[in-house]
Amino acid sequence: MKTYPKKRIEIMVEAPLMNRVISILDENETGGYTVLPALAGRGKDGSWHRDGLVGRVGSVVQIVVILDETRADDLLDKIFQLVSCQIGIVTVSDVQVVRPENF
Amino acid sequence: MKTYPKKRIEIMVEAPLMNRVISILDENETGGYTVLPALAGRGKDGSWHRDGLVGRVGSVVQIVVILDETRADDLLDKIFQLVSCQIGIVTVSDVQVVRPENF
Amino acid sequence: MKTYPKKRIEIMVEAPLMNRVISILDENETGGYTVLPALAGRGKDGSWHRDGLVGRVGSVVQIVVILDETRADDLLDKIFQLVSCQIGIVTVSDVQVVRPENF
Amino acid sequence: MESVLGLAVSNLTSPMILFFLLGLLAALGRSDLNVPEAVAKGMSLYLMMAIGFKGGVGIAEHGVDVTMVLALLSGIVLSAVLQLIAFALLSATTALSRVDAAAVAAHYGSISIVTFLAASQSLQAVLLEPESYMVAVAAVMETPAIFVALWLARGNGIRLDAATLREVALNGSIVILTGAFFIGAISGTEGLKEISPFIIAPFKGVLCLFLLDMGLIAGRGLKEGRGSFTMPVMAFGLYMPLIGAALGLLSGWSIGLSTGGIALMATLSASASYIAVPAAMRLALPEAKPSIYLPLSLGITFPFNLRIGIPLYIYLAGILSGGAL
Amino acid sequence: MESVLGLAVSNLTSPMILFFLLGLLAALGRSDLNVPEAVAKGMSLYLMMAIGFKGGVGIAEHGVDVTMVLALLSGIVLSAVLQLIAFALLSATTALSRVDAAAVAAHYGSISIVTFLAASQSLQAVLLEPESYMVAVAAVMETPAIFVALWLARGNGIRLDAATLREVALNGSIVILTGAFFIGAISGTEGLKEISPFIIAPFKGVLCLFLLDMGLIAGRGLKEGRGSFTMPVMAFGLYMPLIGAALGLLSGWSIGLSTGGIALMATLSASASYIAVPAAMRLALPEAKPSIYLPLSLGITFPFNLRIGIPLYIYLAGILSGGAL
Amino acid sequence: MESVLGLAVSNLTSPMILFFLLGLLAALGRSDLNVPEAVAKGMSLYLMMAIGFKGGVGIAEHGVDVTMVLALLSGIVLSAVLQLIAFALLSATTALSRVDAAAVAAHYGSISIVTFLAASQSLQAVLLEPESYMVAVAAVMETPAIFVALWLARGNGIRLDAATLREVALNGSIVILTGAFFIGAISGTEGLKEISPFIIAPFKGVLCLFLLDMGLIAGRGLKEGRGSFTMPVMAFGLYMPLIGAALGLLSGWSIGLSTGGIALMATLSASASYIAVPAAMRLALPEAKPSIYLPLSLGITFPFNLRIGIPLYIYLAGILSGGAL
Ligand SMILES: Nc1ncnc2c1ncn2[C@@H]1O[C@H](COP(=O)(O)O)[C@@H](O)[C@H]1O
Ligand SMILES: Nc1ncnc2c1ncn2[C@@H]1O[C@H](COP(=O)(O)O)[C@@H](O)[C@H]1O
Ligand SMILES: Nc1ncnc2c1ncn2[C@@H]1O[C@H](COP(=O)(O)O)[C@@H](O)[C@H]1O
Ligand code: NA
Ligand code: NA
Ligand code: NA
Repeated sequence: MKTYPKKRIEIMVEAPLMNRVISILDENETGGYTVLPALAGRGKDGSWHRDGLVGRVGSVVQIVVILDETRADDLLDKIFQLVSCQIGIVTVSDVQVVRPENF
Repeated sequence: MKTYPKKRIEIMVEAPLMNRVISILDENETGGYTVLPALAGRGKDGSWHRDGLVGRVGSVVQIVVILDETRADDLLDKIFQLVSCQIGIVTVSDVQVVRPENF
Repeated sequence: MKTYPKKRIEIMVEAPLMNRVISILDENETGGYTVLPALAGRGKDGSWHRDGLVGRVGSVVQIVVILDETRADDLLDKIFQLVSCQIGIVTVSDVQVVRPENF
Repeated sequence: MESVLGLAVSNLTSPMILFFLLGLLAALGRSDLNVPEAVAKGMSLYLMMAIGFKGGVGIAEHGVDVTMVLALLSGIVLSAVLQLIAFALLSATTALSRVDAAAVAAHYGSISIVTFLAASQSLQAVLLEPESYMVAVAAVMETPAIFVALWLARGNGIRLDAATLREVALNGSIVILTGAFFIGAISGTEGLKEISPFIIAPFKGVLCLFLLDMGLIAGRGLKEGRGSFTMPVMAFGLYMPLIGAALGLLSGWSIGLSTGGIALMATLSASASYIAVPAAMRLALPEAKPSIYLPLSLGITFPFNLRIGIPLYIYLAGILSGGAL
Repeated sequence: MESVLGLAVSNLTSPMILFFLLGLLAALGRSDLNVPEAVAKGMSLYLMMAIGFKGGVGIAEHGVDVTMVLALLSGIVLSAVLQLIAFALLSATTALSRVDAAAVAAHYGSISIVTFLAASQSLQAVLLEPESYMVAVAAVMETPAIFVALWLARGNGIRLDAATLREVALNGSIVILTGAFFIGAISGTEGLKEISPFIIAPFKGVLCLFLLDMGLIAGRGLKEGRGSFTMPVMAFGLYMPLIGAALGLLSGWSIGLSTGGIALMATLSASASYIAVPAAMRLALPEAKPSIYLPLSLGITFPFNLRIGIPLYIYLAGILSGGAL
Repeated sequence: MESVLGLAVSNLTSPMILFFLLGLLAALGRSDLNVPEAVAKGMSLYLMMAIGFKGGVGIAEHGVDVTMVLALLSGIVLSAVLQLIAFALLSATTALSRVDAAAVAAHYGSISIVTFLAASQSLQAVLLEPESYMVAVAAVMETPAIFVALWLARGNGIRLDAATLREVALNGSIVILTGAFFIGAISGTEGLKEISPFIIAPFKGVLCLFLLDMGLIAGRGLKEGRGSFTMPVMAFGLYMPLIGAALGLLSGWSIGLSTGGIALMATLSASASYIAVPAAMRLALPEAKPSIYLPLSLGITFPFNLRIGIPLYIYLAGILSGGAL
């Protein structure tokens, strides 16, 4: 089956920052994104677990964006500006998609 | 450590379609799959958020299948037939696994 | 934007084993990890679905670790020892990260 | 006319309506207030279990009569007729595609159980006792619309396969509602006594919290939906419940229901689904746009019924049945 | 014999059993009805907190006596003896591996708290008051079986490390159950008065909803498990509770418990774990197949006890203690 | 002095405190006991809805008076003054960075609604009726501290953008608390009667379960936080509530509140936020370390207030107002 190469950007940030990242994605007219909730984790600031959390501090979400290579760099720049001074990590990898539209 | 190359197929579909995709995986005798819930997202049809959703419309799941390259193409064809007219995206990427059996 | 190559290890294990895997990650001084909950899945031992599960048996989590290639092999060995006789699968793939520290 | 105003005003100061408004305003003001999905689902399970059970106990107490059978039949007929009317009106007045029109019409052929609950509470407040089997009428009106929609949209390559049929017919909300109804009917007043501190006492309070959530969803839906609505579509969301109510009033009256029963028949006919039908449409008519039918049913028709419709239907039911209201 | 039938029939029209049946049927019919995991966990927390607290208040009211100590000791001994019997029977009659047999036996050495609850409710219905410390007996019977299982499966390269031991001994359900028991004992009737609208009044209703969920899980487990069951294994799921009940009846009677207490001792011995033990087995005996022990305990023994066992055990306890039943 | 001991002891046998302790011990003992996130959120929604509603009904019953306005103003002033004192103390006695000090201070300028609830329950137990508008005072004290923190941390390249302001001002807990307050004020005693089996009767029981969860979080926070705490920081977590309480007692007394009202004013001033403020700090001052402010507020100040502070503040309020306590 014919597939088309795209980039997969994954951003792990604390839940309170989620809306900020999403605003950037919206402004950038990214085709779409999906947010997966995390259950637990550890980073520089120690470990956390979702159960029992009353507020949103500590809990992390993973934002997945599939997009074209041509648009990836620009987006990374903008996201990095936001995430750099905050808690979070950003990874990029190669994927193939089945339908080339909408990315 | 010795690892073996496999394919990772990720299918993001609306929750009501999950069972259909899983039926295809079962019929195809795929070794296994895992479904991760999404929390929020945006696509062609606008954005959605899981909290407060009463029914299942709008909420998306990510179905992950690790399988051998030789079986990937066939599965992609069948899934694409289902997903094409529906909401959803399919990506394929390369992974290495530690145990070669069962894929 | 300048990026740096790293490895992404994904471990799918049953929830009761999560703490064991995390202990290994902690002992190994891995920079960090994130655990995503799964909703449903199928493996050798049949299929399961999270809703309605009273205990923790059957439900699976996906543990994601981004780390440097130099440390990946050692970690894989240790994790494989734990997971081998248990239920679970381990995959490794290539990613790029934006900030090279902390991995 | 004064009494309908009186009812409408007392409706406005009821905690249920106020919590719905709070949710609506919070959503429109972009507050991050939300009800976790699991809690919302838990509450909807609770509400359906409680209402089904109470309905069944009613049957155990009063027995089955011919009016009940007539009411069930009327419900099914009304559901189909309303859906066809809705489809015809949408085809004539809006630019929606055939598939979209069929999907929207299905929502108005089906019913909203929360609207039904709110009407039941308002009836209680004015001391009207509807027939307890009305919850069974609600149950039989919930799903047929989905099958009619598939028939209306035919010719677009749409086939009904057995899997879809089963999934629709055995969807969770139907199973818990009718299941609890039968359990209520079997275990009767004895059973009710045992569990009434759970299913009767806190019911209204849970409904308040649930309506807060509905307000949040309706508000967010409205904001999302803005773009997809044309004037004729929005207008449909407001006049269609009135058409439904009119037919519901007439048939409730003609088969001899009590004032409360007539009002509930009108409410069911006037209400539009936003749980069972949307989920079924994604499976059966995936080409139909959810960004039209969900906000229309939840953001326009639901609040309209809650704030204006219900007092009006009760008032009119009172007039029709020559009651004292 | 008539009265046991009477009990069994009244058991059949109780909302609790009917909601369990509803869940079972819905699952077998492949309905998508489900209870969100978080709600199910919340309910199980609630049930254990309520039952522990009530047990503790009972102790505060009636004090500790020698029978209580005997009951606790009997519980521990019964748990170990039943597990060994189960292991011997499984080894003799089925083709299960040593590890699988040890894992299954552990479930029958331990107890099911929901079965205990259902029996308590049935006792209430026939106005029998069991000793309040029976919940403490339930608590001490829950975990030892896990350690015995590890010993039974020894020689398969299985070692008990400290981490596993601690995890098992401090698992959440034990902590909340015994914690609430002590809190009840400390805060006594005063404390109970404060929170009884939460832990007493809605208790049965919550149990109904919880049993609906158990029915769904049992039904789905049965469908999944079909493949892994052989006749001897299934038979074991039916006769083992009877063996357990027999020993439980005898020891309850011999240490001088009341009729209700004897019935509960029998129920505990007859019941099999499906929460604490399965989770512990995944950690400690991962080679054992969950597709055998979970469906067996949850899909066969649990419904058997719920529908047939409990009325029978109550009836026999009545005969043993020469009661009026 | 005896009566404060008496209160403290009766406080120790109250189920609420005991469940908190149970959670704390379970966490310190590394038990896997936990409350699902959705259930915890649902309970906190419930508690805020109930407390807001009851406060509003109080206003509907007793009307607004000048003391209420004074109490609201005092609340705002106290919040700001306490935060500045906290910031000055932290800067003088600890090695925390300016940003960290500003973030910690913000928590102590704001309030903890659960501490407020626990104090209200203790007041009820000694038959003291605080002014019902104290919940409105709690609401106005919750958020201003966040804005002050941003001003304190200025000069670190921190700007307040409109988005942050709106997010903070309309955060979910403020919206449900004040929303329910107004709904209570509008629907009054009539409305309360309808939903009191939901929001009054089970309230204490839900609070017990919620405090179990708080104990678990506090215990886990303490274990995590150990590393980040220096002696001066820990000491601050213990003496700062006393400073807050002193100022709260004085202003409550000087504006003429009842004994109960004074005690609540002291409790609010003494308490530190652990829900709204931490979330806001992650957005507005991400450089501040959550590993300091969360465990300090939740693991040290919260238990201190719960176990020692509240009885003490009630005792002192009694003395101040010359009450019979
Ligand atoms: N190396 C890593 N691999 C996977 N997830 C990570 C890693 N480092 C950090 N995270 C996640 O990102 C969150 C914030 O990390 P940090 O910015 O290091 O405090 C953590 O709580 C983890 O959930
Ligand atoms: N480019 C994308 N990257 C990640 N997720 C996406 C993307 N596009 C769509 N999705 C997810 O797939 C769902 C359906 O997308 P669509 O079919 O475009 O409406 C969305 O709600 C998102 O959760
Ligand atoms: N091929 C696969 N692709 C994705 N997930 C898998 C796969 N095989 C197994 N899993 C996940 O791992 C769990 C345990 O698998 P197993 O060890 O085969 O019983 C399953 O329940 C799935 O959630
Ligand atoms: Na309708
Ligand atoms: Na047993
Ligand atoms: Na304060």
